[in-house]
Amino acid sequence: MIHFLFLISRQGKVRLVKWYNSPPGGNKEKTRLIRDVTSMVLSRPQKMANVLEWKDKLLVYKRYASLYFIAGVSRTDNILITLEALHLYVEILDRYFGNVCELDLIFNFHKAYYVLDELVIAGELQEPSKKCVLRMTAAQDAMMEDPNNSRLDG
Amino acid sequence: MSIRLRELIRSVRSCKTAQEERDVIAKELAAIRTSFKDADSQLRHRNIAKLAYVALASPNVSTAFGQMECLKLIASSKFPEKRVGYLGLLILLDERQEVLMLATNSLKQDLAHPAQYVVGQALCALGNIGTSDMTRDLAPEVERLLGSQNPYVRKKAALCAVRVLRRNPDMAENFAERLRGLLNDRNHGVLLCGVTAILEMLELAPQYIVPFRRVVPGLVRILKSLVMSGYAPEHDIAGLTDPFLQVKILRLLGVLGAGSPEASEAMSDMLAQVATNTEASKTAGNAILLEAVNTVMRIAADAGLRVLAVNILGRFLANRDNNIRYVALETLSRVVATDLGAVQRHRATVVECLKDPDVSIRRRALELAYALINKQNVRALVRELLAFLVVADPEFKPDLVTRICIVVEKFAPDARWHVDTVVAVLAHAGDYARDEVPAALVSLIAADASLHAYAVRRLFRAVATERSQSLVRVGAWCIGEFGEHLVGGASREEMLAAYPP
Amino acid sequence: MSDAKYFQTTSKGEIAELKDELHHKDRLRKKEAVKKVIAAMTVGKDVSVLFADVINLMQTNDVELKKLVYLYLMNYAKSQPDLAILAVNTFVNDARDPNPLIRALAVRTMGCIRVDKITEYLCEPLGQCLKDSDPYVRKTAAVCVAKLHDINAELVEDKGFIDTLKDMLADANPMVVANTVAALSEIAEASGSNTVLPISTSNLQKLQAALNECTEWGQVFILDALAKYRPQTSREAEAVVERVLPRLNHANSAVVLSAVKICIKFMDKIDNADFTRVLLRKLAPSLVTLLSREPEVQYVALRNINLVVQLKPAILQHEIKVFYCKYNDPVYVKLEKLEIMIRLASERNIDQVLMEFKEYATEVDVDFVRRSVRAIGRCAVKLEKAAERCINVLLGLIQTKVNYVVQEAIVVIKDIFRRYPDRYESIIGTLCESLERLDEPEAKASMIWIIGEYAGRIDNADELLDTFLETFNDEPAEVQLQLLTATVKLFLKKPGDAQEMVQRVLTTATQNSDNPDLRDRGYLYWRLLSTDPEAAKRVVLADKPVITDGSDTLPRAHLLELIANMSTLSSVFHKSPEAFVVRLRGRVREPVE
Amino acid sequence: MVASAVYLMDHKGKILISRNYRGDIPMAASDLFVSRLMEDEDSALKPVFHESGVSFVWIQHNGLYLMATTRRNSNATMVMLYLYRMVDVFREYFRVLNAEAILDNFVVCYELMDEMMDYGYPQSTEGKILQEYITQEGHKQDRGVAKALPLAVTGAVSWRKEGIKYRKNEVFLDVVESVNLLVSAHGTLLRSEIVGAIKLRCYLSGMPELKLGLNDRILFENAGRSTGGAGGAKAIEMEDVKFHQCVRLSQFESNRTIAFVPPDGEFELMSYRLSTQIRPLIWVEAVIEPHSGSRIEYLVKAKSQFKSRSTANQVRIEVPVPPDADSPQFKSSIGSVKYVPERDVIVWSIRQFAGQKEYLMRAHFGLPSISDEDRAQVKAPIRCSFEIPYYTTSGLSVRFLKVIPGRGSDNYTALPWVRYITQAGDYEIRLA
Repeated sequence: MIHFLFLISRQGKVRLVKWYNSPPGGNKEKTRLIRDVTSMVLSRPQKMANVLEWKDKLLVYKRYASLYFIAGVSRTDNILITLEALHLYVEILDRYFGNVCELDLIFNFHKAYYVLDELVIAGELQEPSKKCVLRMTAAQDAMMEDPNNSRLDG
Repeated sequence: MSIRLRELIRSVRSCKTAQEERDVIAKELAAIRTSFKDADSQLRHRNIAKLAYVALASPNVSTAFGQMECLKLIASSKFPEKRVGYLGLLILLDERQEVLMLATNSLKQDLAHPAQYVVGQALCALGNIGTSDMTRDLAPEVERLLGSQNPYVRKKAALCAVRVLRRNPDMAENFAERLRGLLNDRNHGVLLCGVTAILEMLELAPQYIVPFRRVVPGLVRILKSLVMSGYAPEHDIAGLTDPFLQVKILRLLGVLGAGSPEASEAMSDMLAQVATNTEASKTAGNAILLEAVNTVMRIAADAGLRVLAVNILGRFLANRDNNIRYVALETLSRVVATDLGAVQRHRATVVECLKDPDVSIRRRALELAYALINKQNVRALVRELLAFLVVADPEFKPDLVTRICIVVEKFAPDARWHVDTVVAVLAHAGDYARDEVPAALVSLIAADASLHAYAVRRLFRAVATERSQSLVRVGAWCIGEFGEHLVGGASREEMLAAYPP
Repeated sequence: MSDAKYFQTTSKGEIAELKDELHHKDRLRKKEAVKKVIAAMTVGKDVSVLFADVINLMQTNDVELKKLVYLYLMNYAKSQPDLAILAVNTFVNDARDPNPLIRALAVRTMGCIRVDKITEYLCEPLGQCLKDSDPYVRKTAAVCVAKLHDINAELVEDKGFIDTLKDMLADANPMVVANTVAALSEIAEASGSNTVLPISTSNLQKLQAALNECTEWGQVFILDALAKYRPQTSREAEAVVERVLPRLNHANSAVVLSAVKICIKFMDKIDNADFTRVLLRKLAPSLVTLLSREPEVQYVALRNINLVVQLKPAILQHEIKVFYCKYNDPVYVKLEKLEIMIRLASERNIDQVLMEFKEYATEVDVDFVRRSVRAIGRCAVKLEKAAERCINVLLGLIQTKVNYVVQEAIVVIKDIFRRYPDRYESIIGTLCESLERLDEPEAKASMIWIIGEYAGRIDNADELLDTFLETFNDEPAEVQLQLLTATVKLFLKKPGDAQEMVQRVLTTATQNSDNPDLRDRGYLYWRLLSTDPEAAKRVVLADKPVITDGSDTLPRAHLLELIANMSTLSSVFHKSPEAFVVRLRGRVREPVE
Repeated sequence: MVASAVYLMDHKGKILISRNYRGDIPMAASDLFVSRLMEDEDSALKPVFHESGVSFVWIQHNGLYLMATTRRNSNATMVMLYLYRMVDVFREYFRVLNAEAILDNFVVCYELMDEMMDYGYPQSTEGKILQEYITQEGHKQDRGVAKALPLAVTGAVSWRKEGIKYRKNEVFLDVVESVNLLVSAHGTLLRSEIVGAIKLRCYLSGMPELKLGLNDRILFENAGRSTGGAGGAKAIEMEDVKFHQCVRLSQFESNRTIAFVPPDGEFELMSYRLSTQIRPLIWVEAVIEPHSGSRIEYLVKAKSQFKSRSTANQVRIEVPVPPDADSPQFKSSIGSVKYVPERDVIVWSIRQFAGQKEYLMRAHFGLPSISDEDRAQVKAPIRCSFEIPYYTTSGLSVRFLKVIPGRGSDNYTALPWVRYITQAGDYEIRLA
């Protein structure tokens, strides 16, 4: 399973954080984990394997232009399929925003979360179809705008 | 007064220094706190969105005061407010907060809501941050939703069941039947989530493995249809149909096939087909191959299939892609227990990998190297490892030291070599040795009278040149205990005279 | 237009482009190109391939350009030793330039080119510059001798440069004298010779004269050299100190600390009690004023004051308030202030001091809080009459139930019991209430020690120990050792209650543990108990020597060494220079990827 | 002995410019520093530390790090003060020292680093003199030939150049006293101290000789004058005095005369310290009533204890409040009150606070029902700042400032202008 997912810029700025298992030490530990993971991944030379062993987990990460997508997964996970899942998320974001760039994620971080919540629950992939995720997200986005649809009574 | 989320993000980004950024955020938070107190519900969801941003941008700032407001939003009847409420809930809270308990009722209502997206939000929240109490309370709703007409709800319910089970493994019986039913689903999402949930359940409640073996033929059929299907635009990845589902099914087959020759037999042909026909040029294909290898290694496969699997790993090991080599090493070290001979063939490659610039590969290679050691090759391989110990990164050393000592303890051809090796380890990396290492060495020496003379002389020499703390400790202990061997036949008086107080 | 434009990334053929630019006909274009090269170098790009092209521009009258080329040269000469030879001629010429700035620049730069091959060629121009008519050139040349000595010590001695430097101590210009002192000190240290910078009565005069006139940094060089001098008589020591004393009023803290060093170091030689008393009175305010400086300077000052207070406790005995922590002090300053407060605590001021410590024990920084709690205990150990008050404060802190405060308090209370046996056992009951929250080995071990020591008077000592024994195998070694000993003590004091327990613990310690210390101690007890229980009592329950607060006072010889190194890193780390100065060149661990 | 290399880095530890003076430590040693900096939370990293054979000395300025490395037993104080001096000089050059200033002027920065330190030994560090021969116009005008080296660089008066000319010769003196104060939560004065400074702005021609006379008790005694009492001026006793490089220290030591050739323009001539018991000039008390989970109330009383004819200006009283307070409400009998969430304080500003007055302020805040448990409660003190013009707490006064025009200029008379001011320094009142 995915225990956490971070989107980190090359400068070490945090763009998205998702915990599927929150660490016991609360916010302090979260901050420390993010910092440790960031420094490990960012300091890694390019062209190495996209996986790092870290405590009792594996960090599976991939860099897309200025952004690192980092997943902390169980030791028994298939890292190749995890990479594929990260890539799926990236492709969906790219379609969703139309040629996604880091700024999209900064100003629309909430939308990146909405998309993610249609893709992963409980640290497991819920939907392999890009189209389906996009359709579901778009439908809900429409409800945000449309005043007639927004009331949910009945 | 209140600014929009976008404006907040912009003004934070325009800050030149970290201090300036903190100031902007502190000011905004103060305004948000006051706005919450004014109970201005118009602005509430905008404020929560801003808080979510702050929690992300500067996690050291307390946003706890917004937690109650999230609960209020979730209870709203307006979709935009509800959606932001859930966003805030998932970002500002986690399962440690007691406040979360208060959301149970809202969630219950939402799980029973006629609108699929509302149910979806609630399932997502429960599946991502549900506590064990909450998930237990709401388990009946989840169970009910597994039978929903709507695949969108079914798949989310299945993953929500994963959370329920992780937090309450004893509830497997409530879900087993429903989950099995999902395997007849035609929707890929539901299938994927169903297989995932079953996998999780079987891990947490292995007593269900036997009864679940009857789904094997069904799983094989699904897998076959995925492998054989032509181009399926909705689920195509690099020319393969839904590799995610394939991988999950393969894994489930592995769990079900393990320990059952019949079940294994039932899946063998399909596994052979996957192993031979899957296109290996892209990550997705290799992911499937890797999983197939794992499955073959777990189940009671025939020799031919195993050779096929080990050959795939051999190819992986020769691959230029570091990820592939990594998984090859990783898998080989799991396989080594059963197929030592097959793995030994790759020994040279493994030792070569110890020098790889990539620390991940090195670590894996090391792991495998330990596993490869036996009575026959222990001297040669330990020599390699000792050489590696000298140059290894400091973070590597503690583990390396422990592992070498374990291997030596297991396979040492004779006691003197054992002592020599551990002394060498301590001399090179004594500061990295855990306390057990010197302690074990002391025990070893103490227990074997024939070693006393040899060991104390060996240590006496070592202590004279090496400064490692743990080595000195062992040396001091031995010299104290068996020092007579150092001075030959000297009497106690002579010895005391030689070392005046 | 500003220089920032150079940091913009250019197209791919950057190096090729630069190469063309460097060969451009237009002088200004060339200069701009060199700037671009330097800019690239600044951001860490490797532009060493342009070596020949840049060196080509060395021969110029444009000082700014020359400086840039020299800068480049210093950076890359090592990687291109063969090409670096090309620069020699220009150096030799520049060292004869009519403009003293150019002469100095040449002599300054050539010492920084650490290529053995060309060192030899530099001796002649250096020799000239040492005797230059312009003091600016001479002071630069003086430092260059030290540089050369580092590259090739023999060469420097063969050429007689050291003697030239010795002569330069008499130079009319104070800056030249100061740099000469610096160079000679350095060479003396490197060669371990004390004949390189012999301070005699005659040059003592010269140095003291230069001291009054040279820059503040020069004053530091000279003071640090003087500090190495060993006066022969009390009168002489007094004379030096008298000349140095005015430096205490210098605004530069480095000058002040170096002056303080001389005063304190020479004080032992002075047998004039009046003089010493006045001297001490003058030193105190100077030390205190250092605490008005920036926090980083305060830190260095506090580390030094710590040493001074150990050597001369009287000096700041009335100044304890100066060391009270301010809210905004950085943690590293607070921790040092705490140390000094403990040293200055006395029966006269202990009430105020305790109030302060109590205040600190409620602050945010965990490390500082722990050290504050520990400070209270250390005061109790140090001041017998105040021990009870200290204990009361500690008990108050235990009531706060803040986990780490409680643990820390237990640890120091154990020390208080060691210091004042059989005096405060009435508080054991209170301590036992916190038993369950102890999870740090040191606190656990301390509590167990207390239980064992007072087992005879604690009714349920067996129960208390038994709860710990359940997890014996999971405990760290220090807790195991204490448990073993405490159980044996209990058995010796109340044989009936603990018969089974002691058997159990001895078996575990001797048979189930790999730890030789634990095993040996176990066997020792076992044999004692089985052969001669009375002897066991005499051994195990013997009176222990009373501890003192000496735990953190440095041995005198070490202290004197650190005092002699005041203001240096050694005095900040409280370590002998040998303990951290690595002689080997270039052996620093490269950071792990 | 001294620094091996000096680095200037931005707030993330990226090197802006560096200079390797000795080449005995790989420049990559800075990575060790940066990783330590990132590791140690809450800025607990000591300003002098040792790691893997390298000692680091560092300071922070305006979000930048200035750091020096060495592998010897160097003079730590000197290295540190040199870093501070670098800040001073760079600020004289670029007005502000920040990343842009360095990148925009990297050629000058290199030149300065080269001139200010040789082989790790600090050399000429007088900004005004450096500006004479290392100029910023380099890239605008083609300099071609070198500027002449100012005599001051190696002269005995290394802080003043020759040939300065003013039409009107003037000296302005500011006597600024800062009062440091620490009051316990029970209202007892724990410690008080006056740190004073005499700052000069000199616009004088030539190489003038100045002599400053103060009402210093020891000076009076040396001169055989009675101190205090009728007729004689009141004298004060300074506990410690520190002088600018220009003051002849041995002369001061022998007869308490403050004689000097001043630098041109603005500089701090001397600082002094007195740790006498001071009656707090402005006394602040606060009564705080917290109702956890709902609200918190403050009653703050401020009282001026100086003479009624003096007035304190720009009085700011800062009272700490919980970080998650909301809905501020204030009421005060004078001045204005503001909630400053950036620093978690309320600031009560009173533009003019006359002597012997007393004012009240009330504040009310809401508190959220949920607050973060992981976060420790911070116990900040009340702080206070103000200025009282025409007044020194210590009673120090300037008796005379003699200006003797030296060689290189016509004879002139210059009248000194003196201003006195007292201000709050570290003024802390702890809260229970």
